Amino acid sequence: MQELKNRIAQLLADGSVQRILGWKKGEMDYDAEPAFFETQASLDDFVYHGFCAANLSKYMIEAAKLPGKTLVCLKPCDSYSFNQLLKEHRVDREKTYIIGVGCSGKLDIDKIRAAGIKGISGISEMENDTLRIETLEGEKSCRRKDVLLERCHVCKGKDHVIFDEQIGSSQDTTDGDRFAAVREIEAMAPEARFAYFQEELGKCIRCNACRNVCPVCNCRKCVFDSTKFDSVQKVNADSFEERMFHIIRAFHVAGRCTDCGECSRVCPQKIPLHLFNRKLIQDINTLYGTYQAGSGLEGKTPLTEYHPEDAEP
Amino acid sequence: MNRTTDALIPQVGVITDIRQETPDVKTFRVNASEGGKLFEHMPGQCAMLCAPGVGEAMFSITSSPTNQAYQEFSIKCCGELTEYLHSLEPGSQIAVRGPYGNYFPVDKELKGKDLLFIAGGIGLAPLRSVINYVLDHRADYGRVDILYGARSADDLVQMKEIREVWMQAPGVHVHLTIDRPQDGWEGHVGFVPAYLKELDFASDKTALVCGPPVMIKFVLAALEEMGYTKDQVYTTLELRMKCGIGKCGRCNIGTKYVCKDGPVFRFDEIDELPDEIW
Amino acid sequence: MYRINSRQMEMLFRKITEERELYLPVKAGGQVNFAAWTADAEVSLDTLKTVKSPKDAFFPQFESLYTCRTQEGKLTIEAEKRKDRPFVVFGMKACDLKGIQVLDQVFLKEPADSCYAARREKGTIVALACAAPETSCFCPVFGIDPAAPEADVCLWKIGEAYYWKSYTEKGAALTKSVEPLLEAAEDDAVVEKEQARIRTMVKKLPLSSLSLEGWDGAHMNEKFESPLWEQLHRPCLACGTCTFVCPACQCYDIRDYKTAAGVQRYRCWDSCMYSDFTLMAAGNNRTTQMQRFRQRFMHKLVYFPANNDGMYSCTGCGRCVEKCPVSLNIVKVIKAFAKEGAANE
Amino acid sequence: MQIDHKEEFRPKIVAFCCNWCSYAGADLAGSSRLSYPADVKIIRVPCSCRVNPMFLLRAFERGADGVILCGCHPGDCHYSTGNYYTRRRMTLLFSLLEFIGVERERVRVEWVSAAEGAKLSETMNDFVKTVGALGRNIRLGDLRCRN
Repeated sequence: MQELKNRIAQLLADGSVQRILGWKKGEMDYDAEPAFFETQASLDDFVYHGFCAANLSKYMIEAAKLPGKTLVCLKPCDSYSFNQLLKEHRVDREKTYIIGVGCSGKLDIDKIRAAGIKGISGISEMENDTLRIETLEGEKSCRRKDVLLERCHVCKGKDHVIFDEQIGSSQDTTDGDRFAAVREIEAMAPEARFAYFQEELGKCIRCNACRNVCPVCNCRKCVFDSTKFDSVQKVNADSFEERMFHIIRAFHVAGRCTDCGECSRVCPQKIPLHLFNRKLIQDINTLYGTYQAGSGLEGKTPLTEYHPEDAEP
Repeated sequence: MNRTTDALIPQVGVITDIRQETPDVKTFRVNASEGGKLFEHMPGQCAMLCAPGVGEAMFSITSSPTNQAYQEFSIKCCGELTEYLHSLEPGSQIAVRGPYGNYFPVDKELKGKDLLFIAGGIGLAPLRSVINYVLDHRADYGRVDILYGARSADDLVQMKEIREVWMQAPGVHVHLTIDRPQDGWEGHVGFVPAYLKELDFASDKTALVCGPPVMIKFVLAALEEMGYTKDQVYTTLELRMKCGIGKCGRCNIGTKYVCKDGPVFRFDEIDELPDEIW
Repeated sequence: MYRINSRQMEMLFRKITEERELYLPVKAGGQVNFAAWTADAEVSLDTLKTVKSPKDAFFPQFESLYTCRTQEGKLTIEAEKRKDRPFVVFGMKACDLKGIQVLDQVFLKEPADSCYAARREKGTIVALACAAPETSCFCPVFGIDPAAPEADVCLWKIGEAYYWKSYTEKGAALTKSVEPLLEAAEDDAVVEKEQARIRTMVKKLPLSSLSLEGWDGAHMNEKFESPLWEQLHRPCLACGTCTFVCPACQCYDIRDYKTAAGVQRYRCWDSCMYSDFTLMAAGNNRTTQMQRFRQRFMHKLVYFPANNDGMYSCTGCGRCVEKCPVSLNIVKVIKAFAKEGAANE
Repeated sequence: MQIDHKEEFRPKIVAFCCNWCSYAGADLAGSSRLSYPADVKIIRVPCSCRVNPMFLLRAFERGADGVILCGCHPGDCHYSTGNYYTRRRMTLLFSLLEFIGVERERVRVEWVSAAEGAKLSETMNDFVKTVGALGRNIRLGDLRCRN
C-alpha cells in the first residue's frame, strides 16, 4: 500500500491530477469507505486493503464532470465496469487517470461474523493468507480464503482491462465455477425454483442499494422512480413487486453487466442477486457466443446486436 | 373545529361550482356531500384534496371562514393532480381532509393593525381568505392596502371580486400591477417589489405576503428598505406534504413542520430556520 | 420473577399464540427478521440484531389506510380496519424498544395516528437483555441500558434459562396467561450479576464513548451550514438501506394503487435519501444529495431532540453501521464533526 | 387452483401484435371468419420491438394468465431489423422467467404475417388452450389486482 500511497501523493503534488478517488480509513479495520482526497494532508487517511471492496468506477460518472483530472484506483474487476461505462459514454477517459491496483481477493466481514467470530475490534491481514482478528474475547484467526466475497471465488482474473499504470501485486483467488450455482438452480423443478426465489426475494426491503451501487444502473431517472408508475421504488406491497423489480433490473443490465458482484455484496438481506445476472450471462454465452461486458470498447453488446439465424424464444 | 375524526381518513367532498379565473387557474367550490361545509377553518389554513388514483396535495383554502355556505380552492394547473382537477365538472366528488396548519393571527397580532397585503399570481389564494375575513370584521382592523400583481392582466385571479367588493369597501385600497405592458390595461405596469417601493407605504403596517419565492425575496428586501422589521411581515409556505399532521417528515425544515407549525410564518421565525425553504 | 428453560420456549410460543399473535426473530433465507411465529419457523432469539428493526410490528413498511370506490359518480371511502387482535412482539432489544419510544413521540402526539395507536394498544412487548453486544453497538451514548430494557416483560437469558420479569399491566396479563409454563424464581442476584456482566461488556465497546456534545437545537444553524456535509455525503449512494433498517426512522409516503376493488390508498416507509422525497409540481427544496444526506442526520441529531426534550432519533443499534453499502454511517458523521470542532479550537 | 375448476377456467390472454403484420393478420382472420377466443385481448404496437419486458410483467401483474407477442417473420420487419432484437430480448426474458420458476408456457412469441390470418387464429386458439391447461397465473400476478 505504501508504494501506491507514495505514487498518488506524487501525482497529486505535481498537479497531474486534481483529486484522488480511493478508500478512506474507517472507524474499524473493516469499514473503509470510498472517498475523494484533494490535499496531501487528507491522504493520511488513504488506505487500500482487503476490505476495500467497493467498486469505485460508478463514482467516476460524477467525478468526470468536475474540473481537472481525477485519479481513480481500480481493482481488476472494477476496470471492467469502468470500461463498460466508457463504452456507454458515461465517463470521460481524458479526465481520468487510472491506477490499476493489485487484488488478492476482497474480504467479507459478514462471513467472518457468520463463522462465529463476534465482537471484532480489529483485523490484520497476515503474510500467510490468514487474518488475525482481535475481538472483545481475545485474539482469533481465520483463513483468508474462507472469508472471501463470493465474487472472488469466481474471479474474472487479475488483469486490468484499462489502466494508466499498475501498482501492487495480485493473487489468484478463483476456485469455483461461476455458473455452478445457476446450473444447480436450473436442475431444480420449477416449483422448487419458484420457492427458492420466493424465499430469497421475499427478504427484499426495496432499499435500492443494489440498483444504486450498480455501475451500469446509471439511468438519469430510473423507471422505478417514475411517479407515473404505481409500483414504486419504496415498498413491496405484494410479493409480485419484488420479482418485478429484480427481473426488470436484471434485464436492464443484461449484456452490460460485468458481473462485478456489487449487488450481492451490498444487499442488506444477502439476496444472491448475482444469480439473475449470471443466468443471463450464461444464456448470452450459450446462444450468442461468449461475451464479457467491459472487456473491450469495440463492438456491440449482445442485446444491441442480432444474427439472422438466432435461436427462437 | 370539526376535523375529520381520523386524521388520515378524508371525507367525501362535492365540487359544486367551478370558475375559470385565468387561463390556468380555476376556483373550485366544495361542499360536504350532504350539503353545507365540510369543516370550519381559519384564514390561511389548508386542506388536502385527493383524486383517488391520481394523487393528493395540500391547497390553501381561499374562501373566508365567514363564508357559511362552502369552501373554495383556487388551483393553478401545474402538475398531474391539478391537471386532473381542472378536467373535472361540477358535481364531481373528491376526497378532502383538513383543515391543517396554523393561520394568519387575525384574532391576535393582526387585530387593530393597518394591513398591507402583497400578492403575486396565484399567491392571492391564501390572502383572499384573510382579506374577506377582515372585510367581514371591518371594525377590528385599520386601513387595508392590497398590492396585487401578475404576469399579465389575464393572470390576475378573482378580478370580479376585487372590482366589485374589495375596491368598493371602505378603507380598502387596491393597487394592481402587471409585469409587462398590455393592450387594454391602463393600470400600473412593473414587478410587485418595484411597485411596492414606488407606493412607499408607511412602515407601521403589518404585511402579509404570498407569491412566487423570488417575489417574496424581493418584496421582503423592499419592505426592509422601507423601514419594516421582519416581525411585521407574515408569509405562508408551500412544501411537499403527504400527511398534513407533522408526521411523514416531508415538509420538515429545521425544527418545524410546515403542515403543522406553518404554513403561516413570521419572517423572524423563518430567519431562525435553516436556509432550505426556497 | 419467573424462570423458563430454553427447551420449553417452543411450548411458550404455542401457548402465547392461543390468544395472541406472536412476532419474533425468525430465520428465513439465511437472514433473521421479526416475523409471525409458526410451528415450523426457525426461531433465533440469540440473534442480536435482526436485519430490519422490529418497528415493523407497530409501523409496517406497507399499510393500507382506506379504499376509494367510485360508482356512478359517487365516491365512497372505506377506512381500513384498525388492528384489533392482541399481539406480542417477543425478543426486542433495548435499542429497538427505544426506537418505539421515538416513534411514540411522533405518532402519538396530537393528532394521533390511529393505525399506530391501535397497534400500540394491542401490542405487548417482551424484551430480551443483550447477552452479547456487538462492536457496532453504541446504545449507551443515548442513555440506553441493554441490560435492563424497559418493556412490558423483560427477559434475561442466563445459561439454559430465561428469567422473566413483568413490569406493566400488559406484562402481567401476558405472564398470567402463560403462568403454567413458568416457574417462580427468587433469583434476583443471578439477574443482577448478569446485568453487571452486560454493563461491563458494554463499557468496553469501541463506539460507546461517542460524544454528542453540540448536537442540539441551539447549534442548529451552525451544524446546518457546516462545510463538512459537502465532504461527508460524497460516497453516499442515495439508497435507503440506513433508513429502512433503522428502528427510529419514521418518514413515510402515502400513495395510491389501483386494485380490482377500487383505489387503495396506502402508506409505506419512505427515505429522505430518495430524490423524490420533497419533489412537488412547484419545485423541490432539496435538490442535491448533500441536502438530503444532511437532512437525515440533522433530523436525527438536531431537529428531533430540539422538539422532543433532548430525545435523539437514533438509538445506537448500529444497524446502519453494519449495513451501509459504503460503510458510511451516523457514527462517522458525529466523529467528523467532533474532529472538526477540535481542529477549530 | 383445484383440478375440478379447470373446466370452467377461462384464461385472460394479452396479445401484443405488430401493426404491420399480425394485427393485420388478426383483421384477416376476422374477415375470413376464422375465430379465436374472446379471452385474447389484442394490444397493437408499432413493432414487436416496441414491447418492453415491463409490458409483459405489467400484463401479468394486472391479471393476465398468458402473454403472447406477435411480430413479422424474421427478415420481414417493416423497420428492417426490429424483430431481430425482439427475438433476442424475449429469448433471454423467457429464459429468466423460467429460471425463477414461472411456467414457460405462459409466454410465447409467434411470427405471423399479414397474410396469415389462419395462422393467427390457430396460434391464439392453441395458446389459450395451453394457458388454460396451466390454470390461473399465480406466480406472476399482484394479488391486489384480483377480483
